[in-house]
Amino acid sequence: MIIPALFFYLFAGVCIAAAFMVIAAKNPVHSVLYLILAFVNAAGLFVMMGAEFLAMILIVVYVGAVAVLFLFVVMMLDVDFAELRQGFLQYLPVGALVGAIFLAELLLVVGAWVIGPGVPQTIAAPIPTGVNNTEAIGRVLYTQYVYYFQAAAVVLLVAMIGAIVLTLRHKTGVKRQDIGEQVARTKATAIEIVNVKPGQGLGA
Amino acid sequence: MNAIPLSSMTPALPEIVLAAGAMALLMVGAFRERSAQLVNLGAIMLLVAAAFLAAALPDGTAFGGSFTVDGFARFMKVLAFGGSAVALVMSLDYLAVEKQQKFEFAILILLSATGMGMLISAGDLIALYLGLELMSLSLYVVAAFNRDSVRSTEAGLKYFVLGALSSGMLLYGCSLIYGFTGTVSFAGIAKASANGGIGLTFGLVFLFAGFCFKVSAVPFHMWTPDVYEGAPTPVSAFFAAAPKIAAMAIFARATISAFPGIVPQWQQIVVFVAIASMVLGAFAAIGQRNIKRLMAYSSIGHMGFALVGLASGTAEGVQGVLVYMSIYLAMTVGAFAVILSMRRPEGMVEQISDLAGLSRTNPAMAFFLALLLFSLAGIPPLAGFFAKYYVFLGAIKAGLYGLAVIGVLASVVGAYYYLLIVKIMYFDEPAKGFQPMPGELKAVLGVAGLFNLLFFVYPAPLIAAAGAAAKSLF
Amino acid sequence: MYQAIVLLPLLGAILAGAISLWGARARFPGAEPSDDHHAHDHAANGHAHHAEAHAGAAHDDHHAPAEPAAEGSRAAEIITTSLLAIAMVLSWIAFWRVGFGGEEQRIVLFNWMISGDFKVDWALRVDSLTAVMLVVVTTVSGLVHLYSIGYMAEDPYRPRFFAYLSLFTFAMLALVTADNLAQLFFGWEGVGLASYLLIGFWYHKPEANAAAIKAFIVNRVGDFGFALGIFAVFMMTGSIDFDTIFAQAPSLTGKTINFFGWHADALTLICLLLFMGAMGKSAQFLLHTWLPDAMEGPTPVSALIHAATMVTAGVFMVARLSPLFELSPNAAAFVTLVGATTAFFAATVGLVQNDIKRIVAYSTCSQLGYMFVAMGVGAYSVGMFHLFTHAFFKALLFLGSGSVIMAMHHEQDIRNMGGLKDKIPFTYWTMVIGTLALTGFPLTAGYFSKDAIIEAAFVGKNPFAAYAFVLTVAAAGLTAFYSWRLIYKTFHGTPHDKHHYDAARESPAVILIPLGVLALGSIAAGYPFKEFFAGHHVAEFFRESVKQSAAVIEAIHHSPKIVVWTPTVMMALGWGVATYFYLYRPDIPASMMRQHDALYRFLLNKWYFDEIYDVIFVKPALWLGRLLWKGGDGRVIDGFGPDGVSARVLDVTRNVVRLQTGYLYHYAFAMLIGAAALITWFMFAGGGAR
Amino acid sequence: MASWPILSVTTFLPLAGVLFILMLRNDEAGVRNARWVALWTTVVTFAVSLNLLWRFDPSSPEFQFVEKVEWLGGYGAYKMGVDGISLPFVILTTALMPLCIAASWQSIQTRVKEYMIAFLALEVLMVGTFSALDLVLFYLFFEGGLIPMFLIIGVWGGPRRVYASFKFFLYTLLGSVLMLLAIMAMFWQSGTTDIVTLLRHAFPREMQPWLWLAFFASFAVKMPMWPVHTWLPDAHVEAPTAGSVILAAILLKMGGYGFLRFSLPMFPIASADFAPLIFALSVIAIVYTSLVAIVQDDMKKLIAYSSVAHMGFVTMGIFAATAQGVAGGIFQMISHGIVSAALFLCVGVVYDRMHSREIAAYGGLVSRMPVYAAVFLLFTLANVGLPGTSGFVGEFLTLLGTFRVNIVVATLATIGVILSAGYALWLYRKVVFGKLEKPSLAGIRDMGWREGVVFAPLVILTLLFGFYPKPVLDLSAASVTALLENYQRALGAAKTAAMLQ
Amino acid sequence: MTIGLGHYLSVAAILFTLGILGIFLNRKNVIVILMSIELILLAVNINLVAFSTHIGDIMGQVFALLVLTVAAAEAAIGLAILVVYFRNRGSIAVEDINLMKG
Repeated sequence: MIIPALFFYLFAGVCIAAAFMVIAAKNPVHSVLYLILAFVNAAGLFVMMGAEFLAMILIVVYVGAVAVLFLFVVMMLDVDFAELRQGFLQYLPVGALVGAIFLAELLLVVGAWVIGPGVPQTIAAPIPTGVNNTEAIGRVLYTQYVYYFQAAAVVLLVAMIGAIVLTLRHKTGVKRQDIGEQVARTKATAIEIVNVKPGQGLGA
Repeated sequence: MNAIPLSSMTPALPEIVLAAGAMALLMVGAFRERSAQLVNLGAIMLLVAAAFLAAALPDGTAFGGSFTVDGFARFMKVLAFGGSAVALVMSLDYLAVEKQQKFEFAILILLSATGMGMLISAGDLIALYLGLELMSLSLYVVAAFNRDSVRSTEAGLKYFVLGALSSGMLLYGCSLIYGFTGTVSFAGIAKASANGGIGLTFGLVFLFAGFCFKVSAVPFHMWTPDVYEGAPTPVSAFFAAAPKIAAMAIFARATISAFPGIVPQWQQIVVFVAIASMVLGAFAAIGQRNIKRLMAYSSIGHMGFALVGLASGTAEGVQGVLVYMSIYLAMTVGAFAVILSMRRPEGMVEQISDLAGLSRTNPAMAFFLALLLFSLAGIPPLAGFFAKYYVFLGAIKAGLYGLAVIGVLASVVGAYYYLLIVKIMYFDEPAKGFQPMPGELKAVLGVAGLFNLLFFVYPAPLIAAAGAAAKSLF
Repeated sequence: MYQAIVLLPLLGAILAGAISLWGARARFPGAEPSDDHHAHDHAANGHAHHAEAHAGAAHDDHHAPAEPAAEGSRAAEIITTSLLAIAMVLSWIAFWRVGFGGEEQRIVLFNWMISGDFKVDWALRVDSLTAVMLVVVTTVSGLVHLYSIGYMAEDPYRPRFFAYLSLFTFAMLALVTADNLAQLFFGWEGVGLASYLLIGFWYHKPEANAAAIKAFIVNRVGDFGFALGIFAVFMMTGSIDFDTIFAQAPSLTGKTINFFGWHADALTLICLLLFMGAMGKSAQFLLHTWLPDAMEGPTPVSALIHAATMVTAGVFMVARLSPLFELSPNAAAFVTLVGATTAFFAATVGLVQNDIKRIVAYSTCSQLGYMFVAMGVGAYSVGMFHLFTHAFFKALLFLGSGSVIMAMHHEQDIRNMGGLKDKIPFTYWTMVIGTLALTGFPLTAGYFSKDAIIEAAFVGKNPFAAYAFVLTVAAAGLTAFYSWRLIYKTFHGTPHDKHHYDAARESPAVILIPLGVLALGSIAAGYPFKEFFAGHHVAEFFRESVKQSAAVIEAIHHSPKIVVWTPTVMMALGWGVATYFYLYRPDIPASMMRQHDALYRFLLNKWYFDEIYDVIFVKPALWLGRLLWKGGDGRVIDGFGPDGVSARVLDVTRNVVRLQTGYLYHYAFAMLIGAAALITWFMFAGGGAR
Repeated sequence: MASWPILSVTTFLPLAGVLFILMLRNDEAGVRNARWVALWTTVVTFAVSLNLLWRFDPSSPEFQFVEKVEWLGGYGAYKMGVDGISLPFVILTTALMPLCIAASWQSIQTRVKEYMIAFLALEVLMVGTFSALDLVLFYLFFEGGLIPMFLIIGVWGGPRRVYASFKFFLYTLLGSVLMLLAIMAMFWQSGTTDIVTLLRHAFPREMQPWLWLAFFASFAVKMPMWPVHTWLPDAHVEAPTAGSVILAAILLKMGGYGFLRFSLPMFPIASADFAPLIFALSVIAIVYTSLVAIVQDDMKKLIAYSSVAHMGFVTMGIFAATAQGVAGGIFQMISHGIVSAALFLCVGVVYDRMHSREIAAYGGLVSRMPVYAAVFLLFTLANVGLPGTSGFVGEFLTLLGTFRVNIVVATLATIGVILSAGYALWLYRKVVFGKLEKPSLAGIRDMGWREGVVFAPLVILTLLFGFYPKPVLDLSAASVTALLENYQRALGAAKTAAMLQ
Repeated sequence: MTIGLGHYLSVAAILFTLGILGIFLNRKNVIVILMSIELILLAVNINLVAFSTHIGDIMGQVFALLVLTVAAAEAAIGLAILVVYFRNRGSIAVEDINLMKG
C-alpha cells in the first residue's frame, strides 16, 4: 500500500509545486511549461484514480493543444518579461491571508468528507464493471447523454466562430486568389486591343 | 444500445431550431458577400419563431431529464428569446452606421440564445454548465466585437477573465455538490440534500457565486459597469436584457428545484446578495456620468430587487421574480433604445449630460425615457412599481422584513439617480439635439414606454402567467 | 326686530364696503388680461413706466388729502348712518319692551356647528342685559356714525371707514345678543377684527399698523384664555349654550380639572380662563398695553370702540356669565384684584400723559377696572350701570377730544394747546360735562354708578374687596386730577401754538349734535336708571339675565355715610389740586416733575410695560423663530435629515465608485472575498442555521 | 346606486383632456386651445363630481358608488367608492382644479401643453387617491401624484426648483415605501387589500404598532408633521402658483385622509398607544412652525410654514378620536384647502406682476390694489382662524375635541392661535399696508376679471363655511360616527382581552 | 497510510486556491491569468474524477470530460480576445487594463 501512496505524493507534490510556479514564475514561457508539468502530474493522479481515458485526454488535449496554444500566444505577443513580478508582493500579504483562510476552510471541509446518506440511491450511471474506463464513458456519452455531447459541440463551434471573427483580418491591398474569377476570365475581359497608329503614340 | 426516438426531442425544439438556424445562416453568411443584413433579419425571425415555439410547447422533459420544459421555462424562454430579438432589432441601425456589419454578430447572438434556452431548461448541473458556457462564450465575443476599439476589447477581456473565474467557481461548486449527493440532476440533488451538510453548503456558495456573476449581483458584479461601458451599445443592450433573464431563470430553477431541503442556507446567501446588490446599485449609480455605466449599476440594483423575490423561496416570490424580469426587460430595452439613439452628426455620445433639455429638442423621446426612468425607479402607476410590488410581496410573506425595508430604502436612493436624468432632460437648458431616431428604435421605445405606462390597466395576463409559471417550479 | 337690529349694520357694512371697493376699483382698474403673452409682457412693462410717470403727475401719495374722495362717499355715509339710526330706534324699543316689559326672547336663526354631541346654533338671546347693551351700542354707534360724517369729511376713503364702523357695530351686536359661548366668541373676535381694521385705517402710518397688530395680538392672548375656557365649559357640561351651562353650573361645584398637573376647581378654572379673555378685550392690567396705542386710529373709532362699546365687552361677558362667577369665589376675587389694580394703575399713568386721547384712553382703562371691581364683588348690575353711564361720558370725552383735535388741525399734544375755551365753546362745555360725569360730580351719571361701585367694594365679601375699596377711592382722586388737568391744559391758560390756535374754529353741527346728545346722556343717564341698576328694582329689571346679588345691593344701601362721601371728597380733592396746579401754579407740576424724575418717567412710560413685554415676549419670539428656522429647520432637521442624508449618500457613492478601480485583480479579489466571506459565515455562524 | 360608474368617470375624465391636448399642435393656437381644453375638462369633471355630491346619501356611513373590478390577480383589485370622509376631498379636488388652470392662464407661458397635461394627470391621481377602496390602488394613486408634481415644480418652478423638487419627491417617496411594505404585510395577514373589509379586520395587537408606524412614516411626511416638514417650504417656494395651490390644498390632505382612513380605524390599539406621540408632534408643529413663520421673509415660505402649523391641528384632532376632533380635522383640511389655496393664489397675483416673493419687495399695495387687498385680508383672517371664516370652525372643533382628551395638548396648541395672528397679520401689514413707496410698484394693477373669477368661489366658500359649515360637517358626520364607534369598540375589546389575560 | 478521497480533494483545493491567488496576485501578464483559470478547471476535474471513482458513478468523469472540452474552447476564445486586445493596446499587462473604471 505504500507504493500508491508514494506515487500519490509524488504526483500531487509535483503538481502543486508546478502550479505554484505557474503563478510565481517570472517568465510567462516558464509559466506555460510549468503548467504542462502540472497537467502531466494531474494526469498521473487521474490514472491512479482509474480514470485512464481522462488522463489521456488531459495529455492529448491539454498538453498537446491548449498548452501549446498558450505557448504560441506568449511567443507571438511581444511582452516585456523584465517587468514581470513587479508589484507581485504589493498585495501578497492580504491576498495570501484571504487565500489561506479560504484554503483552510476548504481543506477542513473536504478533509472531513463523508458520503451523504442518500448517495447510493441517487447514482444515475454506476460505473459498469468489466469494461474499461473509455468504454464506460463512451457508453453513456453517446447514448443517454448525447445532449451534452451535442451541446459541447456547439460550444466548440462558438469558440471557432469567436476566434475567427475576432482575429481574422481581411487586409485591404492584399491580393488574394479568386479561382472563380480566374476561371471566368475570357479573352474579352482580359485583353484590350488597341490600335496604335504608327508615329502618333498613345498620348493623344 | 437503445436508440433515442427523435420525437422525444420535441421539448428542445426551439433550441434545435435556433442552433440549426444559426448554422444555416452561418453558411449563408460565409458563402454570400454582404449578407449581414439578410442574416440579421433571418436571426430575428428565428428568435421570434423560437419564442413562439417555446411558448407553444407543452410540458415535458427530454434527454433523460437534462432538459425540462415547464411553465417556468416557457415564460423565461419567451422573455429571453424576445429580449434577444429586440436587442438584435435595435442593433440593426447601429451596426450599419458604425460599419460593424458582420454576419457573425447575429450568429453569435443566436447561439447565445440557444445557450440561454438550454440554461433555462437545464435539469442537471452538466446541462446547466454547458448552457451557461454556450451563452457566455458568445457573450465574451460580442463584448469584444468592435475589435478595433480598445474599450470594446478591454470589455471583452475583463468579461472573459472574470467570467472564466466565475465559471471555475461554479464548477467547483458543482463538483462539491456532485460529490456530496452523488448525482448531478436537480431532482436527485433535492432528494439527497434533504438533510444538508457543510460540504453541500460550500458547494452551494460556489454555485451561487457563478450565478451571481451572471446576474451581476454584488460582490460578483464588478465586471458589469466596465463591460457595459466598453461593449458596443447594442451589445450592452443585449447584455442587460437576455442573459440576465436566463441567468436569473437558472438561479431560480436551481435553487428551488435542487435545494428545497436547505432553504435557510441559500436564503441567507440570497438575502445577503440581494441587499448588497440593491444598496450598491443604488449608491454607485449616483456618481455616474456615462449613461451606459449608469444602466449597468441600475441593472445591478434591479437584479438585487429580483433576488428579493427569490430570497423568499416561495411561489409568490418566484412569481415576483418572473414579473420583475419581464418588466425589467421592457424597461431596459426601452432605455437602451434611447441610448442607441444618442447620436450626433459627429458620432455616438453616451454622457448623461448629453441628454440635457431633451424635452425640448425631442419631446416624445424625452417623455418615453422619463416614463421608463420613473418606471425603473418603481413609481406607481408605472410597470416598475408592480415589479417591485410583487417581489416585496413575496419577501413580506416569507417574513423577510429586514430585507424588504432595506430594499425599499435602497429603491428611494435609487430613485435619486433616475430623477437626476429626468431633471437633466426636463429642467436643464437644451444641449445640441440628436439625429432623428431610426424607425425600429422608435418602435421599440414606443412599445416599451406604452407597456410601462399602460401596464397597470390590464396587468392580469402577465401576472397570471407568471403565477402559473412560478407554480410549475414547486 | 332683533334680527333687524343685528343685521342692519351688517347690511350697511356690506353696502359701504361694496361702494368702497367699487370706488377704489374705479380709481385703479385691474390688469386687463390678454391671451397674447408677448403683447402682455410688453404691455406690462409699458404700463409700469407709463403709470409711474402718471403717478408723479397726478396722484401724489405723500399728501393723502390731495386725493379726491372716493366715489359714493356720501351714499355710504347716508346708508350706514341711517341704517344705524333705525337700529338705534329699534334698540330703544327693545330696551323698553325687554327691560320693562319682560319680553325676553331666544331666537334661533340656523345651525352653526353640529358635530357629535357638540351643537351650536346661531341664535339671538335678548334679555335685559342684552337690551342694555343694545341701546348702548346702537346709540353710541349711531352718534359716532353721525359724528364721523363731519370728522372724516376730508378723508378720501370714507366709504371704507363707514363700512368698518358698521361692521364693528354688527360684530358688537352679535356679541351682545350671543346665545352661546361660540357666538360670543364670534362677536368677540369680530369686534377685534373691526378694531384692528379701524386702528389701522390710516394704513400708510406705520404706527397705526403697529398699533392695529398689537391690539389684535394682545386681544388674541386674552382669547387664548377665552377659547380654553370655552373648551373647559364644553368638557364639563357638554354644551356651550348659556342656558345649559347655567343649569348645570351648580352641579360642577367641587369638581376638578387636571390642568398641567394642577387639580383646579373646575368652576374656578373655567372662570379664570374666560376672564382672561375679558382682560384682553377690556384692557385690564397686564393686557392693557394695546389700548393706548389704539389711539392711532381715527378719534370716532376711539370713542366707539375703545371707550364705549368694545372694551366693555369683557365686563359684559362677566355679567353674562355671572351664574358661573357667582359660584366661584376665588375667580371673583381675582376679578376684583385685577379690576382694582387696573383702576389704580391706569389712573396713575393717566396723570402724566400728554396726548389728549391717551389720557382719555387710560381713563377708560381705569374705569373698566371699576366695572370689574363691581363684578368681582358680586354687584353685577352695578358694574353694568357704570358700563351704561360710562358709555355716554367717555364717548363724549373722546368725541370732544376729536373736536379739539380737528380744531387744532390734528394736533393731539395738550402741551401745544391751551386757551381753546373761547374758540370752541360748545366743545368746551360738553367736555366739561363729560369730565364732571367721569369724575363723579354729584348728580351726574358717573356719580351714581361710580359711587355705587366704591360702596359695593366696601361691602364686598371677597378677600380683595378692601384692597379694591382703597384703590378705587384713590383712583377716584387721581381721575379727578388728570381729567381736570386735561381740561385746564387744553382749554384754559395761554395758547402754546399760535398758528393752530388762530386757525381753530368750532366744528360743524354734524359733530356738535352728537356731542350735545352725549352730554345730555352724561348728565341724565344716571338718576333715572339708578334704581334699576343699583337699587331696589334690579331684580325686576334684570331678572335672570344677570345673577342677582340682593345682599350686596342691600348692603350698599346700608353702607356708612362716610363711605358714601369718600369718593366725592376724593373727587373734590383731585379737582382742587388740579385747579391749583394748572390754573394757578403751573410751575409746581413742572418742578415736581423734575424732583421726581424717576417716578415721572416710570409713569410716563406706562410702568415700562411695553418695554418689558418687548424683552420677554416679542424679542424672544423672534429670536426663537429665527433660531428654530435657521438652526432647527436648517441645521438640525435638514442637516441631519434630507441634506445630511443626501450628503452621506454622496460620500458613500464616492467611496463605492472608488472601489471600482478598473483593475481586474481587484474585481477578482472582490469575488474571492465574497465567496470567502460566505463560506466563512457558514463555517462559523450561519452553518448552524440548521 | 349609480347605473354608470360615476366615480371612475370622475376620476379618469381628465385623461380625455390629456388626449385632446396631445392631439393639439404645438403652435400658438394649440397652446391657447390647450388652456381651454384643460379648463373645460376640469370644469366638466367638477360638474360630474357634483353629481356625485347630489346622489350621495350623507346619512349612511357606508361606502357609496362602489365599483369593483378584478385587477391584480388576487393581489389587489380595482375598487372605488366614497364615504363621508372621502367625498369632501374629492369635491375639493375637482373644485380647485379649474381654479388652478385659470390661475395658470398667463403665468405659465412655456411648455403650456405639458403643464396642462401634468395638471390633468395630477387630478386623476388625486381624485383616485381619495376614492380608492383598495390598498394597492390607493398606493398607486397616492404615489403616482409624485411624478406630475415633481415635474410641475421642476420644470415650471423657481430658481431652486431642482433642490425643492428632489427633496419633495425623495422625502415623500421615502415615507411611502414603508407604507407599501405595511400594505403587503396587511395583505398577508388578512388575505385582502380591500379597504372595506380591512376596516372591519382586527389586526393582531403586536402587529399594529409596526403597521401603524409604517403608515405614519408615509402620512407624516405627506402631511407634513414636524420634524419631517422641511420639504414643504422649499417645495412651496419653488413651485409655480398653481402647483403650490394643489400642494397645499390637496396633496397635504392625503396625509390627513390617510390617518383617518387607515391609521385610526385599522390600527386602533396602536393609534391609541401612539396618540401621545402625535399630540407631541402636533403641538411642536403648531408652536414651532408658527414661530418660524414669524421670521420668514418670503411670502410663500411663510404661508407654507403656516400650513404645517395648521396641519398640526388636523393631526391633533384626528388622534384625539373624539367626534369634534375628527370632524374638526376633516373640516380643517377642507377649510385649509380653500384658504391656503387662496393665499397662494394671492401670492401668485403679485408674483405674476412683480416676479418676486420677497416680502420686503412689497408694501402699500392697498393703495393700488384695493380689491386684492380685500381678498387677501379675508384669507389672512381665515388663516388666523377668525370666527365667521371657515378657518375658525376647523380649528375650534379640533381644539374642542382635543381638550376633552388631553388638556395640556389643547392648551399648548391654542398658543398657535396667538402666533398665527402674529405672522399672518405681519405678512399682511408688510405687503398690503404701509405707504406705496417702492417705485417698482407704482404701476402695479389690481386683479383682473380672470383673477376675480378665480377668487370669487373661494371667497364665497370661506365665508359660507364660516357661517354655515353644516353641509361639510353633515356630509361626514355619519362616517365619522361610525369610525369612532368602531374605534372605541376595538379599544374596548382590546382592553377586555388584556384584562382576561 | 491509505490514500483516500480526502487526499485528492485536498490537492484539488490547493490547486483551486492557487488558481484564484494567481488571478489576483498577478500584476503584469494576462496570459498567466488565463493559465490560472486552467489550474482552477484542473482542480475541478480532479474533484470530479475523485468523486466519480469514489462513489462509483461515471457521471463525474463525463462531466470532467465536458469540462475539458469547454475549457479548451474557453482558452481559444480567451486567447483570441487577448490577441485583439494586444493589437489595440500594445500591451497585455494587467495594470494597463483599466481604461474603464469608477
